[in-house]
Amino acid sequence: MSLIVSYEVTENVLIVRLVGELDHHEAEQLREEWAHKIYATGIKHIIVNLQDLTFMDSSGLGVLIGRYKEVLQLGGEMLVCHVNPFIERLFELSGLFKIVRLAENEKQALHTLGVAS
Amino acid sequence: MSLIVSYEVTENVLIVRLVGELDHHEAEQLREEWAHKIYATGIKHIIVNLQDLTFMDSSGLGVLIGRYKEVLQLGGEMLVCHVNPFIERLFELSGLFKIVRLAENEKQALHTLGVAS
Amino acid sequence: MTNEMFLQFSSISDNEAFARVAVSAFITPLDPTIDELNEIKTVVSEVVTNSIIHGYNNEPDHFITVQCLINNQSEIELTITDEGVGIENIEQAKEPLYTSKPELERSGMGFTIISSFMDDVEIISEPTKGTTVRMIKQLAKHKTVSKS
Amino acid sequence: MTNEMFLQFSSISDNEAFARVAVSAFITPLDPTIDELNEIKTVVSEVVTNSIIHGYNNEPDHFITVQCLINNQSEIELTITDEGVGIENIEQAKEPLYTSKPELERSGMGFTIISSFMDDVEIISEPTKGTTVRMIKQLAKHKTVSKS
Ligand SMILES: Nc1ncnc2c1ncn2[C@@H]1O[C@H](COP(=O)(O)OP(=O)(O)O)[C@@H](O)[C@H]1O
Ligand SMILES: Nc1ncnc2c1ncn2[C@@H]1O[C@H](COP(=O)(O)OP(=O)(O)O)[C@@H](O)[C@H]1O
Repeated sequence: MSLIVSYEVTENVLIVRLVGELDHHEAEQLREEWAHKIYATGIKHIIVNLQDLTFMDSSGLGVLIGRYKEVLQLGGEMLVCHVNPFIERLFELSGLFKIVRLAENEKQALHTLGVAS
Repeated sequence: MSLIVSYEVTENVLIVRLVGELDHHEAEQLREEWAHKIYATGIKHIIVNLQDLTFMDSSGLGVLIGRYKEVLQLGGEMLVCHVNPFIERLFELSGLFKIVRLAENEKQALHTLGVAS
Repeated sequence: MTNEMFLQFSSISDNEAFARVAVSAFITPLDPTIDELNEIKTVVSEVVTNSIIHGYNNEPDHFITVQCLINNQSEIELTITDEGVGIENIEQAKEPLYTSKPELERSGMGFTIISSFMDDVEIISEPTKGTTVRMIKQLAKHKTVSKS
Repeated sequence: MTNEMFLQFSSISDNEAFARVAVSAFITPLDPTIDELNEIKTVVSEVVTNSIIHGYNNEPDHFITVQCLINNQSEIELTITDEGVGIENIEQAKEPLYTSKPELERSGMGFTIISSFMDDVEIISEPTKGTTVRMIKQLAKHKTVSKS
């Protein structure tokens, strides 16, 4: 019923894995923690793994867009992977794919970013 | 969220497997179906397998007691197996173990009833 | 801080599972143990079922209300009300094995289970007016006296 | 037969998940598809979140109500109400990407998602009085005109 987040840094990429439900209640905490990780680790790109995200609404979109803007400032980009069909519909609807690229999995996403894993 | 029931007859024993939640809503249908099985199959004893029963309340107790009374009329008995700690507490509280015997699994229950499986 | 919810629904048996899930979901942020959650689900099921069967004689066009208060992040106060036939003799109703509807295979164990699973139970009922069952449960990890 | 429920709860973000689960559990007997269930959960989440953040400015001591009607075993009518600040300009509020609270990282996509997931959406709001969002969704297998 709630959200569990784990972070991993590979070279200049922050991999964020979201497990559970991402709504407004969870978004508030995630936002702070995630923004802190970006600056504390000195990364440039972000890969978001949504494999075990069972729910997401527009508050979740807001957090993704907020972090996208941060890496954009750092000259980096954001990729999402393991997007289930329902979340893919949300992303389509909201135009998120205009700014965030889709990858199948973390490995492919790292490859796209030019990082060998 | 609802109840799935399967029946198996071994010699003169009716094995009833309850999967899901047994409340008043489910109890009404179960009662009819189960009572019908008892007479349609000509069995004498009942083994109730509760391995995958995730919820039960006093309406469920009522159904068990009702079927116990039926096999008692037939000179048989009732055993329950795979009783989880919470349902065991319900059975203790309600004195069900005074009339229904506990077994670990179906095999042990059949053995108790003198049926080789 | 107090968190509060009030729920009202049609007196049909489909809503027994609904009421259990709704109350469970409401208290989930308190992080109850599996046993505590099962106890709460069971008492909700018992009281709501009684309102449907006894209070409203299985008539589907009435309403049942469930109120749940969370006090001090640890105490659950549950109040379930119907405006049904009411209980003539509350002492008799509370007796283990007593049921007014043996033909429906009622076990008569509802109130016994409720008393055993909740810390405090109050039954307020008046014939032809309806029945309110008010229950309190303190979650274990916040209990001042440890149960061990 | 009509099944009906009415739910009222404190305006705190813990209750967003609660409201989703409660509505899901209520409509479960209709056997909705996974997509339909996700759509309903999402719109409940959007509207309840808006009442908390926008309607009540994140103040925890107000109430939100959710009413759900099931008509003909197939049509879901959801009405969510707050007595908060209300919406000045409803047309503007409905525009994709419009948000009055960009500082909270709102995406402004709530109403766009709601319109896309429900068959009919009505927003009734008056400044200082509050907001009601009434939505209707017909479940697919009962649709007279097939979507395919
Ligand atoms: N909401 C109610 N309205 C009217 N009568 C009730 C209500 N709840 C309980 N009762 C009465 O109390 C009796 C005992 O209830 P309970 O212990 O739950 O057993 P059971 O439901 O198995 O009969 C019922 O048989 C009924 O006569
Ligand atoms: N319940 C409400 N009370 C007051 N204003 C609201 C309410 N719901 C929506 N609004 C207004 O409508 C705008 C658009 O809502 P929405 O599309 O959900 O986007 P977001 O919540 O991301 O801002 C909000 O920014 C707010 O100004």
